Amino acid sequence: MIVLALILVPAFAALGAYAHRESAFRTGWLVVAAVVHAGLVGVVWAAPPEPVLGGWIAADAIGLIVLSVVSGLFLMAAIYAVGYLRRETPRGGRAFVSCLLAFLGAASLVTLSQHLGVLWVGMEATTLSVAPLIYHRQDRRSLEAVWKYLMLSSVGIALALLGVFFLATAQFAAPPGARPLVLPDLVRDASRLTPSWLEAAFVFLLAGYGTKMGLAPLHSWKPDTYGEAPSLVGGLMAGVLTSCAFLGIVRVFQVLVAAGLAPFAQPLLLTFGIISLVVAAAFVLGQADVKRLLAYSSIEHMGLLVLGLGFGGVGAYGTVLHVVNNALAKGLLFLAVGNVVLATGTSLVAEIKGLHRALPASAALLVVGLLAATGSPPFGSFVSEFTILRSAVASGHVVMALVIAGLIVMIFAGMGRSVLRVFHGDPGRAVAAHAEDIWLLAGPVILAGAVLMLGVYIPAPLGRALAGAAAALGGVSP
Amino acid sequence: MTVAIQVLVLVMVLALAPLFPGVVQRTKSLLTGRRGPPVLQLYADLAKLWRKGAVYSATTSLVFRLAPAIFAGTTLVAACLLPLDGGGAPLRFAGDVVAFAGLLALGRFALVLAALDTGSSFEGMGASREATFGSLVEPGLFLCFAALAIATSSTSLTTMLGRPLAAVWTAAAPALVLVAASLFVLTLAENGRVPVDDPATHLELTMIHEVMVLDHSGPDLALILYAGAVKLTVFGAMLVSLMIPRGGLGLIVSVAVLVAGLTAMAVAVGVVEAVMARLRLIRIPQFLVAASVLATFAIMLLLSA
Amino acid sequence: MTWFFSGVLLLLASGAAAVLFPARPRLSERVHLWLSLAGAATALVPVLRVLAGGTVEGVRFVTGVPGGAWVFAIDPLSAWFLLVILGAGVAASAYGTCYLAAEAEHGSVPFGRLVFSLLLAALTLVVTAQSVVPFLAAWELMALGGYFAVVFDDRRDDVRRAGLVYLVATHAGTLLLFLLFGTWGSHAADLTFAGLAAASGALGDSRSLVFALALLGFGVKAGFVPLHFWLPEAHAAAPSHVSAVMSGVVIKTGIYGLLRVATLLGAPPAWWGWTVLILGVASAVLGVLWALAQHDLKRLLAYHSVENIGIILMGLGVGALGVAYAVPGLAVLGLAGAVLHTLNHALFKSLLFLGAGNVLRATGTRDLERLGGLVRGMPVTWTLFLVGSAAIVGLPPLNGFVSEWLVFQALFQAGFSRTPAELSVFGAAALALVGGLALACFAKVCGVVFLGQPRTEVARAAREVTRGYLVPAAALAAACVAIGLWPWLVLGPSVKVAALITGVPRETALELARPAIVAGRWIAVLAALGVVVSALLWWLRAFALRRTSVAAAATWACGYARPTARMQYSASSFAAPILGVFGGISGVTAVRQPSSFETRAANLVLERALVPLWRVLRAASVRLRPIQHGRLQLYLLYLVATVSLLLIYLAVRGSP
Amino acid sequence: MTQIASSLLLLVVLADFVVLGTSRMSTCIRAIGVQGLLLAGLPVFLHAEWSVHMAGLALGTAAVKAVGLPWFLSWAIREANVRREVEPLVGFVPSLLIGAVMVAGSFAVAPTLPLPVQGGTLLVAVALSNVLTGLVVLTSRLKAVTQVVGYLMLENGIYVFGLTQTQRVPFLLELGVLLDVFVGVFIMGIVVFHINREFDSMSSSHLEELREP
Repeated sequence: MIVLALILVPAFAALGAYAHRESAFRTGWLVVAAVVHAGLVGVVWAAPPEPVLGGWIAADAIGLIVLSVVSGLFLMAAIYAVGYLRRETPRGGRAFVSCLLAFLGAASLVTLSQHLGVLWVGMEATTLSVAPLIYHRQDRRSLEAVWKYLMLSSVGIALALLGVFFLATAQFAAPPGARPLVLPDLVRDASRLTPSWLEAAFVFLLAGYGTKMGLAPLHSWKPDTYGEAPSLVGGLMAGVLTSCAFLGIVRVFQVLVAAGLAPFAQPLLLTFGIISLVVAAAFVLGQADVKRLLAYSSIEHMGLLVLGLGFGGVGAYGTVLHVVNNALAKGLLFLAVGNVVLATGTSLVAEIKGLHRALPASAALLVVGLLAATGSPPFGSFVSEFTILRSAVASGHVVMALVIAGLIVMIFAGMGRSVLRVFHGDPGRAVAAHAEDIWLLAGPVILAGAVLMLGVYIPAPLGRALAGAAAALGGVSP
Repeated sequence: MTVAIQVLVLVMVLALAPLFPGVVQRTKSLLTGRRGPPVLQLYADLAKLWRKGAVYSATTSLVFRLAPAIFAGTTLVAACLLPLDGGGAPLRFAGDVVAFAGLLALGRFALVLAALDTGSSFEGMGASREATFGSLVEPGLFLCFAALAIATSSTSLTTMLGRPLAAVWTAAAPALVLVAASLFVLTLAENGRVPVDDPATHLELTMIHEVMVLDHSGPDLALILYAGAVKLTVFGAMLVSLMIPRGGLGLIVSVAVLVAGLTAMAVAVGVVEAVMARLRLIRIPQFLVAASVLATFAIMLLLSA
Repeated sequence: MTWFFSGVLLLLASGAAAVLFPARPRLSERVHLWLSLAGAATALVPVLRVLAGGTVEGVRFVTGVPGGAWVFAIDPLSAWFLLVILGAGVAASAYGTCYLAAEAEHGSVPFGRLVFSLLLAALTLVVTAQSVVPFLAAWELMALGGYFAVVFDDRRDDVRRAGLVYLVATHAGTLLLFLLFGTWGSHAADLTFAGLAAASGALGDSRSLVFALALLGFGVKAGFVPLHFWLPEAHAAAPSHVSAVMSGVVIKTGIYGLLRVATLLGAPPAWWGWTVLILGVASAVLGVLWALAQHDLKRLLAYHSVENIGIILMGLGVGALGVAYAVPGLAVLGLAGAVLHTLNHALFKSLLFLGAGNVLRATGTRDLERLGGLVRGMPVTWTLFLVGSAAIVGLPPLNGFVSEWLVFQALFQAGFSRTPAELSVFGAAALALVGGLALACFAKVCGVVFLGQPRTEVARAAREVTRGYLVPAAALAAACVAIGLWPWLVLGPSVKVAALITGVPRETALELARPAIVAGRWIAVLAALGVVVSALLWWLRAFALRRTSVAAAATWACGYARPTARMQYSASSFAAPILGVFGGISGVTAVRQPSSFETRAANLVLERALVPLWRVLRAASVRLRPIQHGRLQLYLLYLVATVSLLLIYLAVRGSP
Repeated sequence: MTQIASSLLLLVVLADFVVLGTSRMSTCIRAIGVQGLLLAGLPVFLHAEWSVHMAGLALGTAAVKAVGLPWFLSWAIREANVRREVEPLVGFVPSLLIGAVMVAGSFAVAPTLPLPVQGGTLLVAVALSNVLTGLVVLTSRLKAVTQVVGYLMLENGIYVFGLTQTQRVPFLLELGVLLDVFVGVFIMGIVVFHINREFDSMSSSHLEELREP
């Protein structure tokens, strides 16, 4: 029942928020819902619930990990939203909060659904619930952003639907008792699925969900959208939406692994990964806008995720861990950048200077985020990136490992150059002092603490979950 | 007992040191058809300078006054490391050859700093040249030492210039000849002799060593001149010990041989000064590198042996 | 380890103290200083115990982070480097408390102190970590602490640029370390150093890959040619006490890493030794040559770090050859020389940077051509700087001589080792050349900065700095002299460390190094004799002068009446003939005008190789920009193309 | 698989070519409406036995695909009074040719994808050709509405494929229709309307402000 609550609480909260006119009330509503959701997730960790709706909805290791990321990041975003909505009132008005909550519900549905059709529905719902959030400014630029976003991800989602159909087709050969498109059964009868349809399904799901993840060359909507959306929304997209999309790919990959078809999938994953890294590196160098910079960094990390999946072995473990770290780091970065944008009114590198004198806290968070996002020790992302590199070498891709390392250095150079340029120096013009507000700082600070903790200490339950997830992906835990 | 004798020999050689520049000068004069100053001239100069007062530039500091003492002191101590009596040195230990070079370098450092202390462009020029050519002499010197070390499987001058050499002369004479040649070139360079430098020149712009000590006077100058003589003697002693292994000979004989050899070396230097012209400054590096090359050949010979 | 960790905690506390009460700067300064001193002292307890031959049992933390337990321990190698870190570090930190107090207008002083304490703490953790993940964590923490300490004066563009170059370089190095340990770990049970050592046998062909990665990854930090490009920039840009630690200590962690990997990897093949030896010769010669070309005091000192790293590598290389060709005596001597030079360089290089800091504080300039005659204003600084100079040139009776003497010993012994290693005897010539050039270079520095006539008003007005600046430097100078006069104080421990690295039993090693240790005592005698004789002559001279007149006059300028300060030999003109001998590789361009002559030095690797490379990459990325052209149809086309490619792959590779 | 069903499928493909070939938007919209109607008919003729589910599906599909969306689209072009797709990125004849190639390709590939329902091959072929032609329209047309039409063709292709699943997998097909509604409402209702208001033209070629300089 709890798992259903995880989906329904945000959904009803969304309706309630839309119903209510008082904006302060809506904000409180948002925070309460987020807290309740997080609490429920905690309960799920404490006592693993039974599957419901005939096994369509359940919390397995991978799903639970992603769900926790979703819930935690959303909670931070909600707290941030309190401060944010005091400064800016999006033209979307009531829609803003309720879309946020709807997005949470949809994301929870994605993480909890064991039925790939339902998962697809949830994915579609996330796409649509985010759209108004991007368009909140209702000017030409945000309009263009949302148009591109909707067009591309709708085509992607359509291809994904085709992939789901193929998967169902592949199940024709399965024994009669098998529940169609339900993950456990797919995995169980993996050996009896029609390989050709299974591979076709993977190809289309990869293209479809890859578009939503933002794997190059399917990434083209990402910089525009992240650049235009409010930082808070950008954080949710970079942290939550991408993780959900990746989860979609992970699900079908599980089936392929069970069917022994991983060798078919892995070259594709590696190719996408490398291309994403190259594109990210190319566009990070000399990037003029901090938010677009973060978009390309996000593309880089999507690349790393599929790379880890492709290398297999300890890579699977590293990938699942990297999902968590990437989400935390991206959330941290976007919220910190949000403070900077609130204070300076721009996100252009050329126009911001001397942040550590003007906004010490946000500036510090920005640098911490930079380090966390570039996988510098002792942050959690270091552990996961290191593990992924290990798997690269272990699986005999030494040259590729060198290439990856080189690209990561290029990206570090590019990001570091821009971020440190705004960090150092003399703050030229006066910046709005109010930006250093507890509501605006609490979220990123907690996220920073979390991503730092994962670098030096991984709690036992999380460790077990990671190991289970890695095993489900045909990997091993280091 | 033996140490006492060695010290005695050392003292004697140090006492004789000022003789050899005189010999050089005399040879040169005779060969160029002049009578030249008496052989003992340097003794007279030193005595006179020691009695004279000193003039110090207002620019100079303690460094300028300290340098001559350090230069002389290091040179004298360096002399303690040589097996002058053909048997052993008063001070000897594994790797003393490096200490030998280090002491000479310290002396040079002191003189260069003193020159810069005067703030005169001439002495700065001299210091710069001294430093330049010094840095080119060092590798040659160490290549010679390396050759000797390989030949005698030792890093102590006592052994490197002592008994084992006799065997080496029978085994690998050509190598030792090369080393000796290289060492002779370095002797000329280190002691500011033609063709590297001309102590007798009267045009400051062409001087190296002389222009560097231009501002010293009185006892300071005396110390520098004396230390210079000792340095010449020390290098000569190395050459002699290298050419004539005196392992078997008795003390008296070997000391006599040493003195004779030193005189011969002085004459040789004089001959060179008489017959050769001073090289242009830009040619000197090549001259010094040539010395290193000779030593390198020697090493190759020894290693291939 | 309790002592050690409480020391680290004290160091961190000192950092915290610096920022905690900004209202009372004076108080926080005091607390910061005393806490860091206490921390260093506490952490030194186990170090000395280990170096004296005792043992300290390590600790393990189980953190759940992949890669096995986090082990921290102190073996002789760690202990030695802890000695280096704490010795030079605490002096620099004491100096820094005083130095930073006057820098308030350039940057945030409390933050500067905080990152400096962090840097020290990270350094101590780097050399004690015994498994990969904490090692890398400490490693990066050190790099970051270094970065923020360097960019203290971040309003200046050159400082920011230097900082960025350093940060990117060190991050690249760290990624190479990822690959190194990744490669190694793929053969190992877990990522503790013990596990790696156990797996070193199973490495097979990838052993050389591991070595290459280690050489590059740690080389960036150690800064030998050609990986030194970031070093002069960063070390010149930093506040002086930071330069002291960066140049004296931080780059040594690169050496530590190499030594640690060497101990874990076991006996090296000969070509590793040759590679290291040749790299050492290259960076020693080029480093000192490029140093000669500099007119910026701190940049010059930074290039001398490149030179000294080269000397250390020469020791390492010949030691490795000793191991490879089974000449244990050679191995012990070479490595002992390298290890000892690590300590000595830390001492005199920090001393020199602190001296440079005094000059900077007193005159506000680092440009040699604008200084001169400081000996009158700043006698104490001059004396300390002279000690440091003599030490770095390797002159007796100072510590630099002792370690270079060991390396010379090793090279000579290789000469008559009757093994292929004998060719490395030519290294002795290279080292001698380096010595000669270093002598020239520091004659130039001392002469142009401290002696002669002041070239500018600031130089003329320079006055001695306060005690807070002088005492730390004096302590370092005392250490230099002590090691020079009583070498056996350090010869024994360094031999023990060398024994650990070479795998020779400690007793055997001490036996093999016996002649050297004995000679150490003779060096002491020699030094004493030199001092006595010089003093005697000095006294005699004074005696002679007492009976006669001593007159003062202007310098004899060969008849020219009134020499001026501008007529003095300048740094450029002093170095010109030597650089002329070496021509192009000196990276110097001479600028001759009728009234002046100056030389300009270039950071060859950075300006002729890396900056162009960066430009090429930028250009390439710009050429890729049209991908993000902005037209939706184009983006959809990418999607279509991708899908079609995927379908082709499906048709080709898919199962029928 | 009845004759009617297969002929319906062929008509579906024909509708694609109409969209590819015409410049008149109204024609495009009519064609897509007809296609929707055909698709609504398919489940009925495809499966011999009747069921309420089938009927409901047919009616729902017809309501959305044949009535709702076409009406919506024509409303939109009336609003923005655009009549023709002038200079598309790819001309009409070339796009016809490309479409033909695509369709031929899909008919060639289809037999290699074994479908365990009768007449599966034709379904697969039609599905693929719809998807591909839809993508052609999407990438080659400038007007927002035409792009939406292309998107709907893509959708219909997927729908056709979904028809193979109706037996086993409950309401998978309904998902497809659901997608139509969502996308229809959002892309059409909101965005197109806004584009129209912002630029008083429906050409998405105005939307090229966000890009790497």
